[in-house]
Amino acid sequence: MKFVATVGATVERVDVTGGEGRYQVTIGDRVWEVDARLTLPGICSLLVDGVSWVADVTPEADALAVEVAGERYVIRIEEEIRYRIRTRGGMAAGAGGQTLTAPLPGKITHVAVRPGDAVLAGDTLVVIEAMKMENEFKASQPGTVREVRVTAGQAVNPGDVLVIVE
Amino acid sequence: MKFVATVGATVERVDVTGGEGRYQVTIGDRVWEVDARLTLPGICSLLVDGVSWVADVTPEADALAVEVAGERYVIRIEEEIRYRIRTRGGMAAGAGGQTLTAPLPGKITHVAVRPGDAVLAGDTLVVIEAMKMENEFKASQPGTVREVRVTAGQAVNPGDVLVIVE
Amino acid sequence: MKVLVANRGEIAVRVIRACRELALPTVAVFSEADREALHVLMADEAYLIGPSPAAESYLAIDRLIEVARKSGATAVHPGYGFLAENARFAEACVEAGLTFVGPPPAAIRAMGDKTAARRIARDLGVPMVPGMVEPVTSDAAAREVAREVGYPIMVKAALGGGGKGMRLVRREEDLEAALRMARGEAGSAFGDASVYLERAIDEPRHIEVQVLADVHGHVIHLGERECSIQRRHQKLLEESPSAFVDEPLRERLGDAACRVARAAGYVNAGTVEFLVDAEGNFYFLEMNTRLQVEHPVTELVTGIDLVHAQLAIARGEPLALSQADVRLRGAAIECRINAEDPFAGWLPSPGTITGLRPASGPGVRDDSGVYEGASVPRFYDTLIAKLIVWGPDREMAIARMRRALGEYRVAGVRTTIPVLERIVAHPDFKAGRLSTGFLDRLGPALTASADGPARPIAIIAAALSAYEQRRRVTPTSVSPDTPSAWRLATRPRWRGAP
Amino acid sequence: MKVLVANRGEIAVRVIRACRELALPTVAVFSEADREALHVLMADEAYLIGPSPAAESYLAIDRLIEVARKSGATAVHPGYGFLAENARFAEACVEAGLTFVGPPPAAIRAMGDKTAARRIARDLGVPMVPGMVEPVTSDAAAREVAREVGYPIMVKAALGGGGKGMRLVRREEDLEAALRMARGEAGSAFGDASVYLERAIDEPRHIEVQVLADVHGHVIHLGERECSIQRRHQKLLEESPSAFVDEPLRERLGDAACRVARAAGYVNAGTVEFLVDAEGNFYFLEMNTRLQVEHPVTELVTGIDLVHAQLAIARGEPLALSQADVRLRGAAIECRINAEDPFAGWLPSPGTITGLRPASGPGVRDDSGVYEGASVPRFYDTLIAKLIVWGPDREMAIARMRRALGEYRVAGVRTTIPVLERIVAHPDFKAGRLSTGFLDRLGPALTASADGPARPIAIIAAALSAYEQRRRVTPTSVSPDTPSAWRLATRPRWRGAP
Repeated sequence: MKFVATVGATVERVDVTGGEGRYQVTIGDRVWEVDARLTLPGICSLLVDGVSWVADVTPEADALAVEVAGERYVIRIEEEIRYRIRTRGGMAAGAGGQTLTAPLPGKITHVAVRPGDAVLAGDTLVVIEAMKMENEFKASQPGTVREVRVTAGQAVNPGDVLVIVE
Repeated sequence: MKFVATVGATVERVDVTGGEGRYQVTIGDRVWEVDARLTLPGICSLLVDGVSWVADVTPEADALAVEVAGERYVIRIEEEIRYRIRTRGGMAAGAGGQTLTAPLPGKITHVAVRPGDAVLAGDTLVVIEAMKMENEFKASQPGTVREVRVTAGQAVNPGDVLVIVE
Repeated sequence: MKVLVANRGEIAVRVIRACRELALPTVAVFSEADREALHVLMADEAYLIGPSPAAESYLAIDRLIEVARKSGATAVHPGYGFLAENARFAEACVEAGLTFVGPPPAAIRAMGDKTAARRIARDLGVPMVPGMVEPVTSDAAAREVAREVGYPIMVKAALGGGGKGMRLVRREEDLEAALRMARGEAGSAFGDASVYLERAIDEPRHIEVQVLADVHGHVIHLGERECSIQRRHQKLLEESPSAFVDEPLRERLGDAACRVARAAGYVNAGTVEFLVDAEGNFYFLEMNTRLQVEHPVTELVTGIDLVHAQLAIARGEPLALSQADVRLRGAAIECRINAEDPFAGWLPSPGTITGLRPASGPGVRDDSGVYEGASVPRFYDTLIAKLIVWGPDREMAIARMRRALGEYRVAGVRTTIPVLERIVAHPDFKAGRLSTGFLDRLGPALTASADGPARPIAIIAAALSAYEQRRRVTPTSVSPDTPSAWRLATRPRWRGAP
Repeated sequence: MKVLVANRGEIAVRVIRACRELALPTVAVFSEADREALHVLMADEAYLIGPSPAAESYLAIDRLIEVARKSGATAVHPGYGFLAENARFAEACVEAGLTFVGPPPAAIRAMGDKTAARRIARDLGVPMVPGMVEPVTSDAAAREVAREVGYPIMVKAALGGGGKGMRLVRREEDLEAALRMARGEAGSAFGDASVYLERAIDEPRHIEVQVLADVHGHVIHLGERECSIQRRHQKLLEESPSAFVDEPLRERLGDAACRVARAAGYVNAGTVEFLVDAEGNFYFLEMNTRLQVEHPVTELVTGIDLVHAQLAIARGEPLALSQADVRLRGAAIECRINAEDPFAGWLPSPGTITGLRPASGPGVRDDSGVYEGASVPRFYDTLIAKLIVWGPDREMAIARMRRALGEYRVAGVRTTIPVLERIVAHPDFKAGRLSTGFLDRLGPALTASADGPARPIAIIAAALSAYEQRRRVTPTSVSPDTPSAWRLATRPRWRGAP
């Protein structure tokens, strides 16, 4: 099965064959013989040329965070065909603006802006309390507040839209 | 749902209703309100009148071994209807004889009897090596060896018939 | 003595363990979010005290006293946080005829109110950080004081502790926002929103002294802990002894701590916190009138179980040791494993722990509040476990901590383990070059993505994960009943709904 | 130094941890049954050495040496059991240019052969148990010697240790069978079937002394361990110090142990075993030329890491301490958690560990060779983990062990935990009234089914288990996707087939 791995700014072609614990993985031109077992959900043991690795693989938004040997990588793995479609089509460059969504469940303790306010990058938009900590969320760029969808005291869930800045 | 619990020599009628963690369990005339959660396979947390219990429930041949608060019980739980059928029919009293089966995987290291041998209770029949220990298996009653189905050096699996004594 | 533990998480488990070792029955309390929490499973009895928000459960004094009465508890251990430094709670316990495992209410007031504590230290001639000795009455008054004391200043919760309700302010224009946030956190964490101001010392070490005092007037100290590794005034890593403290300084710090405790009529376990500058000058900061999160490092070097000691003191027993009996052996380090994602702005990471393999083996202690399958609710703080190691010296303790952090696996929630690994591997940490600015000094290096020799292995692991996931959902793949060397990431849930 | 660990299970994990703490790279070896074993996951490198039976893998000297060469290992740690006391293996390592982390082959021969060791002890005037000083040559010769020495006698493996290949014989008619079984076990455990005979002492205590010797001729001892709680000569529980040993006896035992070690030209960690009678007379039994299973109790009371010490000695370093530097602090107890079913004749219980929640917290050390999801193969011994606790005195260590055993949960395989709980709760154990006959004295009480206050709770748990199982398989039950507070017993397998 052919994949494309995007690691930071670099892109690697990856081909995987085999199964039941024994795999052949080709990265670019190099072929790796891998004995791999999942020993806990998301935690796998790899033997590669006799070296024993334990890798933690955690899903992120559209990628996998991999921790191994004290190093951490965020890797986007796509089937080759999907990668081609995505890159050929070109990304719809998110033309400015910021839609702030709640990244975690919590309670809005403070709303610092109102619709129409001008904000600078770094200005506080809202504060969410979760797990006894107040977490400030800031404007990522200068702009004008178009919408404020929450009020202080309100509970929010991950993904809820809080503030839209244009 | 109505059950019969057999604990050693005593028999208790048990009725269970409820679900999703909250149950009403009637044992004989007494009603227990139980908040129960399975927190690990076979290990459950029970809150009964405010007392917190953690019980390990392990399946045995035709019963459950329950360990709780340092006490251990072997409890046979049957739906009431099955219990009635079993006890009304009467047990086919296993008229003497011993069929020795392998209780664990291992290797036969010694066979101490031959067909036709007379044995006394406690006489060694076979020795199985497993996990670096030699485990002796003995006659449970006096009798005559009818069949010997294994030889020294042979590997056996749980349930394999080894020796039949009549 | 039958002990109600008015707390949750790892400290409730810690206290229950100590009680069990002393054959004292325990009563746990739990909120709706915590029915399956570890402290509920471990206690002899457990009672629901209210909805998930702490204000309606773990901070509800009436409910706690009611459960104590109903269950026949004769003593209350408050742990840390929640009501541990709330004098009204201690009073309510005493009024209900319950032994409060902690200082008398008067001592909590004298010391728990940080401004009152500062007045005591000043009267004893113990050096302290310049600042207020009364709480802030208004934003305007605060502005005035801040100008007098001089920026940068710290805003601190008067009833604070554990770093909550603290804010560093560098410029006057930030003061109002800092006051608001500190008050908010203080109110929700301690049930009292009072704050005060204090001059911020530049890059100090945070060094604290553990004291024990009995009802017969004996006060001893158990040496110091260094807690300079902090993020936003939250300790991440603590150790004992401090690499910076020599025997004469230890004696001077210990003497100052014991004098403060005596002057406050202090009883039970308490901690006197100091800031120490590069020249070894120390400044009294505050006294925490409770068990600290980081108490295990003191236990490992002294061999004294502090919760056992707390319970003995609460029963009126005299201290089992004199100052001369206290011997330090080796070195201990604690790392706080928090459910936070350091690679996403340290956001809290509540959720279900789908996989857990704690470190263990020689010299390793795991004080955990969770288990595999447990959930980390979003209502409480992020601490899920404390990993503590002991070694014959600091160098070996550090090596052991690296080993143990490398073993510790948590799946399902993000944790601080990866940054703790980077901290203990850092040359400044190894050399003992610490200050409360240590983490800022490290800056983005702490959470930078690596590009090292394991890169191809990471790609292989990611590719295999994707490969096996696709094989599973493809009709031509092996039957799901076929034993496979690779079943993917999320284990089926077998536990209860909220 | 790059260390090949020629072992599996908890001791391989223990050695790998020590190496990691000393920044020494490690090489694991594994049989076909052990691909996913914990020691494979923890080592830096890991190589398959053969099929599952130990004779074709962990006992295959050629394969081990070959892996050492291939991987560039420079040292070999043998652990205990398998080849640890096999002089030919030590020689093979030396010939291949590898440092053997253990005594020189000559010392293994002198002491590893128990009959030769007895000759040395006799020559030193160290008292010893009457019996043979040469191995048994034939059943007939054994019969003759047994008559001379007098029944009851012990049949013991000449290269034995860990209780394997030992049989107590009370009557001559049982001698032949005992010789056969002891030879069989000895052959499979140590690769040598030689046995010898020794008089069985009546109800002795088993007390052993830990020694450390460096290549520069320094020999020290680290106090004693009492290992009287045994079943079929397999230790179940060990402690240090012994409740029976006072300071003068400790000195005499330690002195005898050091003299034996010196006479044998001993180097590295070793253990001199004694039987001690009720009057405090002691008899040399044998010297084990390796790390013992129970070494952690010595580590906890002395603060000395024995594997670190072994590696330092192997590198040629002089001992870091003199005898006067060795200080004992508090008391430690170890319980062996074996995959055996004490309620079914102690049969081995191989299988998959479907649930695991080890004890942890203050004073608790878990030296485990498994993890949740790991399998316990039927090919090796039954030890899956060692639970070790420390307390300021024996009473508190016992209380802590009870607490820790109560916390320890293993699902999927049966374990010895329930009987260990009964042992540590027994009044004779608490009072220190121990002997190797302790377990026989307890008799069936050890495994009796209870009839106590938890009886209705046990019935409730069993009934709920049956109830939920039936609800799950009944069409009217809730959909399997509905989060349910109760999902039944066997978690879906998500790990590899053998």
